[in-house]
Amino acid sequence: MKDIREDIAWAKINQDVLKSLENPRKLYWVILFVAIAMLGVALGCEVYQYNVGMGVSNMDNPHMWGLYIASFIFWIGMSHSGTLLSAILHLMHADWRKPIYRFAEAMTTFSLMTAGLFVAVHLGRVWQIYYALPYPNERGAWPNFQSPLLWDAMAIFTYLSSSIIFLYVGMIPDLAICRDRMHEGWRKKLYTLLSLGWEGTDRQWRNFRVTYLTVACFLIPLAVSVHSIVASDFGMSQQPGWHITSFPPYFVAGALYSGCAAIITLFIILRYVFRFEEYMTLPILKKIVRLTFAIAMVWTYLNAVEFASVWYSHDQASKDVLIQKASGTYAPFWWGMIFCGSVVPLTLAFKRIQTNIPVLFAVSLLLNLGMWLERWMIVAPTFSHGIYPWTWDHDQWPSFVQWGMVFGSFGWFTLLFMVFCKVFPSVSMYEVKEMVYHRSQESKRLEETGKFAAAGKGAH
Amino acid sequence: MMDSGFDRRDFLKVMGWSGAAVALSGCGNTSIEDGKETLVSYVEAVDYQIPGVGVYYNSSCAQCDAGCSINGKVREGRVLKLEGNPASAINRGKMCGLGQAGVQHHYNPDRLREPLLRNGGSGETITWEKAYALISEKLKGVSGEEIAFLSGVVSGHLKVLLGNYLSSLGSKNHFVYEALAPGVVRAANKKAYGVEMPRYNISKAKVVLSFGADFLGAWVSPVHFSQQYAQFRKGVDGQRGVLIQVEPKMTLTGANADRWVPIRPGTEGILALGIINALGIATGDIAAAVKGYDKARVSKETGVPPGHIDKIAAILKLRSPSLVLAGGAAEGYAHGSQNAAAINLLNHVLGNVGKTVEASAAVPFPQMAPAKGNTAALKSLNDGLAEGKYKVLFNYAANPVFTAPGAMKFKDNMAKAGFKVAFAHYMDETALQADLVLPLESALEDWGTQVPEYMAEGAQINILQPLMENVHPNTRSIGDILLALLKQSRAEEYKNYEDFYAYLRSALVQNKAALGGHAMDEDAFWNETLTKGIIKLVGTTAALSGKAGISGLKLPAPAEIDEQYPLQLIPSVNISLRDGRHTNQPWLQESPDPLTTIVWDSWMEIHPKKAAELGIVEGDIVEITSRIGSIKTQAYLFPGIHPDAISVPIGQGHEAMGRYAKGYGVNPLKIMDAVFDRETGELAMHETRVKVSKTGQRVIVVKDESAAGAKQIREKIAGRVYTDNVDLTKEV
Amino acid sequence: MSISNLLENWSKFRHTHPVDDKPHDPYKWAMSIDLDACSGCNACSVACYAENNLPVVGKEKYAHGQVMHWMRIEHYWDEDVGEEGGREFPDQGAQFLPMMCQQCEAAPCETVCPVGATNHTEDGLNSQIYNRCIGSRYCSANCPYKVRYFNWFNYPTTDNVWPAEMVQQLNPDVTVRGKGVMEKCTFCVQRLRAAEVTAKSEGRLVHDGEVQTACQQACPTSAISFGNLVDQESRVHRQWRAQQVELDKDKQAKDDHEEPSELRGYRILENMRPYPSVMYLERVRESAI
Amino acid sequence: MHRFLRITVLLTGLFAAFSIYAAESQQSVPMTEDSLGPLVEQPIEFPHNRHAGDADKGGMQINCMYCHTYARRSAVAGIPPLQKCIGCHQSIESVRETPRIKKLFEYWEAKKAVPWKKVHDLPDFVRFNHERHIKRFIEQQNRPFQEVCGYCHGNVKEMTVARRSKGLTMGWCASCHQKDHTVVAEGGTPIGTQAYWYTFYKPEVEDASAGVLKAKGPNDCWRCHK
Amino acid sequence: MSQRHLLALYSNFNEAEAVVEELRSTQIKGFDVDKDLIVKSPIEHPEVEEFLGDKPVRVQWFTLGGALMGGLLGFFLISAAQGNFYAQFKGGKPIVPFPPNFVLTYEMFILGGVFITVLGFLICAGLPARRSPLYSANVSEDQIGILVKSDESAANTLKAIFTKHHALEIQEEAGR
Repeated sequence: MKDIREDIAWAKINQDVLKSLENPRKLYWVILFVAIAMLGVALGCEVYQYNVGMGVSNMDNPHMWGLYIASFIFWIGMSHSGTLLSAILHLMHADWRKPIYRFAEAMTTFSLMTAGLFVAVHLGRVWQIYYALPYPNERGAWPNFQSPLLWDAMAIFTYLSSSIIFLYVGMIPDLAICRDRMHEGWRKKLYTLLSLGWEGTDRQWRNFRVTYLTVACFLIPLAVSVHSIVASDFGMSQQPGWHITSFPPYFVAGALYSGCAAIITLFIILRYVFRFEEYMTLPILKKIVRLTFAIAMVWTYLNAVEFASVWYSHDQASKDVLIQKASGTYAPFWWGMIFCGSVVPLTLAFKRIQTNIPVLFAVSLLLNLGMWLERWMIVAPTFSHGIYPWTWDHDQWPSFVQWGMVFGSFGWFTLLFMVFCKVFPSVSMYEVKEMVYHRSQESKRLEETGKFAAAGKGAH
Repeated sequence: MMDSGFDRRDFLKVMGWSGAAVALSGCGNTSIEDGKETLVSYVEAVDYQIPGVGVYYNSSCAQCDAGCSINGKVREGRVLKLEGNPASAINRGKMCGLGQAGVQHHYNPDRLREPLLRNGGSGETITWEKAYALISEKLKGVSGEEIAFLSGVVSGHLKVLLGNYLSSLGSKNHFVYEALAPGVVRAANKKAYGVEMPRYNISKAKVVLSFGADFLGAWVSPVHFSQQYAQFRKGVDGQRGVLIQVEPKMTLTGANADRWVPIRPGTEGILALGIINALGIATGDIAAAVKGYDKARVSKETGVPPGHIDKIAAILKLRSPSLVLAGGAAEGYAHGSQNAAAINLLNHVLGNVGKTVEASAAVPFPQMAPAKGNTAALKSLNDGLAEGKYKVLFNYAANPVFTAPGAMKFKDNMAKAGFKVAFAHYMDETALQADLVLPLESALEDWGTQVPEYMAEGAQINILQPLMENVHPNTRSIGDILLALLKQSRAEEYKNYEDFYAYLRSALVQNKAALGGHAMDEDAFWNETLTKGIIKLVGTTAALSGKAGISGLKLPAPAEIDEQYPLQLIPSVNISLRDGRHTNQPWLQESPDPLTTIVWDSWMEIHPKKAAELGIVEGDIVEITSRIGSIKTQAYLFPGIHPDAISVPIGQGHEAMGRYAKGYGVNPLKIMDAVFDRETGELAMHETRVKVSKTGQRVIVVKDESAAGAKQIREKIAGRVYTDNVDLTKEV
Repeated sequence: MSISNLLENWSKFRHTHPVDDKPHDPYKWAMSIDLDACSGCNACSVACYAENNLPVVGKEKYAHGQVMHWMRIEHYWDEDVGEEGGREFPDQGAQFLPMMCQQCEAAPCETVCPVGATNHTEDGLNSQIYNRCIGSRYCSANCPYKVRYFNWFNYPTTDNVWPAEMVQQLNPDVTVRGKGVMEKCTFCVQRLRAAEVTAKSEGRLVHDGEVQTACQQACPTSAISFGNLVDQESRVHRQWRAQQVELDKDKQAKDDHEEPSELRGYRILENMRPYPSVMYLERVRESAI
Repeated sequence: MHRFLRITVLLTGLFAAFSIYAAESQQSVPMTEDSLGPLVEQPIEFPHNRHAGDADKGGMQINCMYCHTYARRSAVAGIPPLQKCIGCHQSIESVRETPRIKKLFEYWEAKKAVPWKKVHDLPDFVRFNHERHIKRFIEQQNRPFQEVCGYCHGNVKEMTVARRSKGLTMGWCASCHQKDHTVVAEGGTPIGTQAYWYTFYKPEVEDASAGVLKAKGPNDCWRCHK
Repeated sequence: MSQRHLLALYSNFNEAEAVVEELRSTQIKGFDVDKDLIVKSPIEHPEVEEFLGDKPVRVQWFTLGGALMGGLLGFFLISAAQGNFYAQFKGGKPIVPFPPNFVLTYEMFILGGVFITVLGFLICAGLPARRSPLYSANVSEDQIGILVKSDESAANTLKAIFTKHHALEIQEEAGR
């Protein structure tokens, strides 16, 4: 189990990472093609739905929301891991985040973009979406600021723009490297433009450090607020199964959970596809896995809290919804969620699994499936068993259009992510340098003071 | 009116599309446009026609035979909505769903537009002149006996004209057929009260005991009875009326009853006699005759618990006056007349005759009184057709190919007639068999008079007048057609009448003195008549003459259960589809059956207990087999039906009649036995025995109620209180 | 301007409705439905189709639950019918209940609409602005009564919904809704507005009975009464008063009675505090039978 | 450092300007105020200026309401029936042979309606009530017809074929609705502020004894969109 | 007087530090350590700041201003928009309800904070910047560059110091 070598040459870091930007392997093209094909499916579905009407999704009264909203939450949730790795761990000076935070941050951005698409897909009249934007207009009419959906829009806009900015700002020194190392061509022009003339001067670094830290500080509460607001889409309503006080922390925990699971998946894929074995090392993976395990347990706990508070409350309608989740039409999916979300992560407690890449890959996919099911199980059962008995237990199954759109969203995400990986360095070069520099300094210091052995950190 | 040389119809012209635009897609045109849409105004206008403001015309509803008066809202020459005319004593401004769907009859896209002549398997469009010539040619050399005219209920001037036409042909063969007519009850009433249909004063009764009379749903004059029912529920001095409904399959009325008593099908008469016995107030031969009907026996034979019989008797005894009604479920047997007689006897015993069963008025023009339809007429027509007696068959407002029981084989017999003419609105099953199909104007385009069979207060003649110009220009009024045909033989006599309108107008205006307009000049009278839409008359009242008699009353013991066909088929009457005449009106198709909330389809109601026995669950496609044939439909578990019976609603299962009717559901009449009431010869609707078997297929029942069934578990949605606690006198 | 407007009207902007204030003057449209009179005949529902240009969706879409009836007739059987040990037959009949938008004073649907397409009007209605709606369907998700209906398809262009002839029947006063917008019972707002305008032009208020909703007008048993709750003389006001149902309470006199109350007026799901404008009168059944 | 300051000030200024615009934009009136809408081709080029124009310009000064008579009785203004045109023109021999009048009589003799094109065509979901506006401003306040009609229709008396001259957009409508208009009680009976209940902003009583109020137009969406 | 730019590259921070120390201790005419010295490094290195001495960072002020402005603007814009002409009750809540406005204010606070911080960063760090007169691509790889600007007369002295500390490469260019 090798961690990053402390004596690795900085030039090699540049070389290795920059190599990933060029000459894609065949596998890359295969993945890209599959992603585009998946996106094509979604586009086809959307064209059909746009032309014919929302009814083709099989939604109905009372099943007003379906997989679109569930997937929306799923993708929003996924975005939280990037913030976790780049902002929270940054503040905590956990240096192992450095080789992996860039792609996590990119994941944040792209999953937010995917989530945003679901809002559009969900709307009955997407061509009028601008009505929901608070911009001064001739009509003099404003959107309804009381609506949690508007908070959502606002929060997502803030989060997306802040994430892009954070990603970009953090990437400027790397872009400068690219600018310096790339051959002439469109890439060089792009990097020259984007690197804003970064030269690594002391003044730039000084301001950079403060800025990066400040934005990180903003991002943490922002990330928490975003998913709390998504939770309030449900929590603010009066519907049984939604009107639950513990929803905001539950959603945030779920978000971090699915994000971490996604990071594991992408970690493994990137490590393999771009041959980043040297940077995305197993000790780092192990740390993420442990983090995931911890969050899984938090999520499980919050889930239990939700059930308990419903169960011991006098809100019979909510109780009915819970019973119906566990025994009604949705029971297989609900139990699937419990299994994937609470049982499967228990395997992560085993040390051998923590570094077993094939198993971890499978587990991470299962966790993501569980988290997707969780979102669906939040949205759908309340509709089929709301307060009003006349509409109870009306069965509804999402049509191929809904499934196609969900399927395609993964393609869209993959497409964006794959393109990103080829255009921008998916490992932060300057930070890996910092990391190995500080580590070597540290070990040197320890060696000098003769405490090397005592520290017991034979990272090699 | 203006003397501009335009006749009234010109003002009914549809104004151009955009006088006040109907926004077909309110979300389509989203910007300000200049010069894209066309505005069309009237060439000539009258004062009361203002674009954007509705004009109301009074007319009459022709959706069923109850004779409600309507108030049609017309905008820019298009009729938009039918509302009740408050001046009518029958509906007092109210309308049922069926009546309101009249506009969909009018605007139905499947209406016939041109006269059609059969040409092999298909219809060939011909001109009216050619059609008339053809009829005249076919009638040549055919004797009056060989001509048959089948119609639904006709009344008023149309009936007169039709009578004249038939007499001009020398035919006496006018068959008036109505599939769901209360023929047996009429006959029993005639015996018991001296009139076929007395006035039932529900609002005066303190207790209504109804044996299967669905007076809130589809029986006789439901809108009128519904209003009476509302008053009856409010009661007199806060004494709320009590409704007890005895029937094997819950009807809408049963669903509103304080006590719904499921009874073994066909034993209604026994229960009636049992109640008379339990009342113990009968004397003389009645008392003697009912002596045998003690509680134990009645309970055993009818399946009604003895406690119920006691309670019913007690409440009837305590609260007077009451009212006992005999309706559909009681009369549909071979011994239907006996059942009805026994039930009517109860009214006599309780002393309700003269109190809640009152004499009804009739219009003083007997020639205009409705020709009441029944099913016995169908039988004799069918027999005649089977013998090949008729060479020419006219058909108007009846669809026997659809409604006649399968056992009659009406379609085959009809083919034996040489030349069949159908006057029809739609290409329905019967019109499909005709050789010549003549398209009719809708009731909202036509002139006419209507005399309701059931008069609410006094007597009235309803006026039908056009609310707008013809949707399809080549359709004609049935009156115009008859007039044209009459002119073929009696041109001289009718030469003064250019069209039916002229005939009608002169007929009414000539009698204006008798119609309450003696002081007015002709135009004033005519205008007032059209404005009001109703001519109210004092009417002649035939006193109730019948008396309580039990002689000849013989009730058979309940039928043994047939091993092969163990279940009784109840073809139930849906409140909006009735006999299937209006199935093609989409509002009615989409309007859920009140008890099952099923739409756009047929279903079989079966008691959950029986269903469990047979292993049937909701949505199972079952095959219902009688001696005649079998039908397949979905099962619906319905607690409001006797376990020995199943029920399939009438009205669906059309094989023709256009896009909204064809291919939906099944027609239970197809498997109906031709059993007739022994006294009246009326078709016994409930005498078909069937067996039910699963086919193994299952569907999701298309219904409005929740999949789990209509139960409120915890939240209070629909509340209920008992009369102990309420004080209706304090209510507004 | 806006900021000054904000400051000028600050206290008004901070009122909570209907608890803090009762701004409904001179009109508050309300309804009461006597379930004892309601026979469940569906006439009201058909009248609604006729008045409000409701599309007929057909069997397939009905099966999908995409029906558009603004007014639906619900029926409930007694809980114990067909249950183990319960009654074999529903021998006290069904409990019919016409259900449509309850025009809540504090409607849960209004707050959640992202574009403000549904609002509380000054005459106490819950408005639905089709052209503003973007189809997020949040309102329906949050409606406790589930009486909001969404245009899943573009019904004006769907086959057999309004064939050429039937287009002529459409009420020009009511917008025909295209795909992707929410709709619901409006208390026949086109009629209300016409009556209000006429009355105003004549310098008076709408008097009781001058305006009827389509369902009320059709109802053969006159179970529905509708009118201005502010008008002390209106039938609906007198009914509400007699039943001691108050618009701005979430608990009525009836709910405080220990004994079965002689009052039978109630509002559905009142405890969720939407303050509905429709009072139902409980169905009555004879105790002696 | 000067550069920073300049940029900062510039950006702050832009942001502030945007904010003020955002805050005030509700008051804005569309730009189409004075420009005319497209010329609409009509079957007969009806010369409004000949009929309604001032006498000194050769007009007949006919009141708008004489022909557009439905406007005061209905929500929609409608188009006068052909009969109305003929009613006058039958006896005006002088122009009887002009091409336009000939065309008019052709329609009349064929008993065909003239297919006029709609000039002021609001979106289908907007319901403007002519009657109320006429009652409010003409009948109650005795303002001149041409002024009141002109609020929305522009100076028609100087046009031949009518052309749209106002924005007719929602913001444009609201710009008038949110003004405080002076009103006196209608129908002769003062019924107090109740009559103007329909906005959130309640009317102010200006002169209680005379029943004079200041009130805004309706702000309820369901007034115009239903 | 003509100016000259010199860029010296070093392989590690210690050497660079030593150079700076020496430059600081040596008085060279026409060269001011605090003004004319720029250290370019491939990574952010706190020691560089230490040996260059305390230099103020002003980004935080932008942050403060941006966040406050975002928050205030958010609240007032939203409240003003809510109280527009079309103000109508929604769900019985006040026209200007606080809880939603606080949520949105919070978001606007962050939005303003982030945007203006980054704006501040660009301003304070002088980005986007024109390329400085002397630059080596090695700086973005693994070498530390020391860029100095001096009078022509001082160039040789500086070069000597650079060479003394094992400069890997010295670039030289006439300045403006």
